[in-house]
Amino acid sequence: MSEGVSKRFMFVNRKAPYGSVYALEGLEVVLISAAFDQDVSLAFIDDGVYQLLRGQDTKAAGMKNFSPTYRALEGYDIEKLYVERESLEARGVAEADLLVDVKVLGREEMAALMDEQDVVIGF
Amino acid sequence: MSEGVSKRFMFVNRKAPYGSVYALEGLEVVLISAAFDQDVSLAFIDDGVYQLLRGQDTKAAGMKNFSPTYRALEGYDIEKLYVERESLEARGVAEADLLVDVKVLGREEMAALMDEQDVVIGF
Amino acid sequence: MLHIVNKSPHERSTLAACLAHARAGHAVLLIEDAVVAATRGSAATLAALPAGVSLYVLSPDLQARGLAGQLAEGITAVDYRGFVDLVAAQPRVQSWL
Amino acid sequence: MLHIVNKSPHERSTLAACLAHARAGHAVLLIEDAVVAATRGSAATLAALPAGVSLYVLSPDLQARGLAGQLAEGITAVDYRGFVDLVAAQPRVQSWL
Amino acid sequence: MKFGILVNEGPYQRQSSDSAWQFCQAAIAAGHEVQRVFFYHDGVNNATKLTDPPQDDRHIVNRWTALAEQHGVDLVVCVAAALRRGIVEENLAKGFRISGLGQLVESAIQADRLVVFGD
Amino acid sequence: MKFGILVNEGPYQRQSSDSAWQFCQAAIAAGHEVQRVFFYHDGVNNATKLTDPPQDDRHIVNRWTALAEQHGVDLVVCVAAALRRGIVEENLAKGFRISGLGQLVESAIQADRLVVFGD
Repeated sequence: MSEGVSKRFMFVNRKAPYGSVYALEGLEVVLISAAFDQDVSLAFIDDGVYQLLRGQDTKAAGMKNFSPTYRALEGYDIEKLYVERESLEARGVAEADLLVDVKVLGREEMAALMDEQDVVIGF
Repeated sequence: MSEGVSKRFMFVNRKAPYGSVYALEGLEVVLISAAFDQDVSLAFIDDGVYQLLRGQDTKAAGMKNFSPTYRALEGYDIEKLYVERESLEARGVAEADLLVDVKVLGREEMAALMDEQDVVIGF
Repeated sequence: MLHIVNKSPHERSTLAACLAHARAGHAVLLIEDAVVAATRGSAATLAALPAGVSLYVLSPDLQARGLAGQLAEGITAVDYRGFVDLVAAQPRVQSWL
Repeated sequence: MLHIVNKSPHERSTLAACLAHARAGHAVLLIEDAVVAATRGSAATLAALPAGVSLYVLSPDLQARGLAGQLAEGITAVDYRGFVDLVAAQPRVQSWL
Repeated sequence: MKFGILVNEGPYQRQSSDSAWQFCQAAIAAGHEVQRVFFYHDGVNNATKLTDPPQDDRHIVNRWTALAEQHGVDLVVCVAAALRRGIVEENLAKGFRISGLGQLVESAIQADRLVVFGD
Repeated sequence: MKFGILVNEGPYQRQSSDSAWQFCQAAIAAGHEVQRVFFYHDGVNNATKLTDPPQDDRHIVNRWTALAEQHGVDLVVCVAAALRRGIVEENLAKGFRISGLGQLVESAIQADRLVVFGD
């Protein structure tokens, strides 16, 4: 399915999971993008960091727990997951609380990385 | 259409117009409520105060300008319009900028008034 | 009065607006994405709580987000049945949307 | 980079998040409910603007909300054609949702 | 106690409909009456019979229908909001009926509490 | 220049669809090409032919159809998002087609800019 062009894609996740469908349906776009041989990265800033918390249990809320999908991303060769340090700190979330390996970046580094992309899609 | 019960209804408007339909469709509920002989009041707090600004001109945005409806409320005997002073001040909006006569209340008075209602519906 | 808030205070102003209008004897219930305000990492929530206002959080929504172990002291977790009981116990209810 | 913001800074955190990531040479365009941030009554917007970032507002949305006469100095009003030109002129575009 | 419920958002996109349904279930289990669920704004999109979500996810529309069938809950879709969004008799799911906004005001008057779920 | 457009919200409830349509009109008037409009999340609700808004308001669905018919713009509705929300061939408005998410990624690759309109 490659189009012969390789672009740098960044998917920016700013929202908590479950309150809205953006995190779940955003992840579906990320998975599809893996089939196109592009340079894909994911950024988690602001409430988006909550998407990666360990121990999500949606049984009582009656919704589908899609958090295991973040662990499956590696199998799709999507390995560039960036989390903003200031967002973690403002929420009292530690890197050890996250369910996948990520690279933690300061806000300035995150802004620089965004500035290097060709396509930025925020959910 | 009276149900023989008179309740105190307050419709709380917290959102700017046009960016979402809540202000417009909220107003439709207010108009219907007039037919039920209830004690109806409207509160405008936070970005809800923008709903009442004079001079709304939606031609270029291609949307329907529904702001004249606020002037029609009096004809439905809906005359209790309360605007929160702190919300006006935080937005640099003066009472003279508003297209209808309202009663400006301080936050404390607004909270007290909310506390006297039977039904509070926020849009 | 039972106030219901459903958005994260990091994303929206609804919790702040609610707490600015809550009065002694009222209860505030955090549901959906607002449950993030009930964690130890969100000390600002309790700091802004007016005197005499009690704070509750919906545990199914806290669990869904992996935050069940992070509940701050002074906040009571309830399930949907507890949500119903709160609505019944308070004479009025107001959702901050 | 052209950053697009569509929510009021009084209601959501998106404008703040955008401005915290905008860099010199970037442009920020306020559309929909975000136009309220372009008024003289919203001095905080310009105060938070990083150096070298230019700020635009969509005039049809400003007019719709009755705010056309309230535009703060230092902010450029554009119509939909101007919106298109901004997207074309900047090498990238990012909507802050 | 009699509860009236107002749902302002469609299924899946936001959690409002989930929260409202869970509240109704819990209220009924606790012996209360859910007098009416009124669907307004995008809430009318909860009433389309054409939804077909993935097998491993909840079926939000069918859940509402079951609530109507098992407990006789009155599910009312606002006609004006529904016309704006393409919900008509043709695609209306079982258990729902289309009516006017007056049904919301009536519900607020008749119920002991009106609980609103939205964005 | 070639623009790709992504619409994430349904008609009327939020302004996203209005803004996206205005952008497309202005882009075409300025001599640009709108390569595709992709409807995702609740954006799929822009594609129902059953909407019937008040006479004095804009008809958002028909406006999109006209854009497709007059300018050949490719209007693509995400199949997975559409199934969750009850948009199927049966109620699909003219000018829209249902396809996979790959069409969004392809649009982002082929277009010079992808402009996103959402909540």
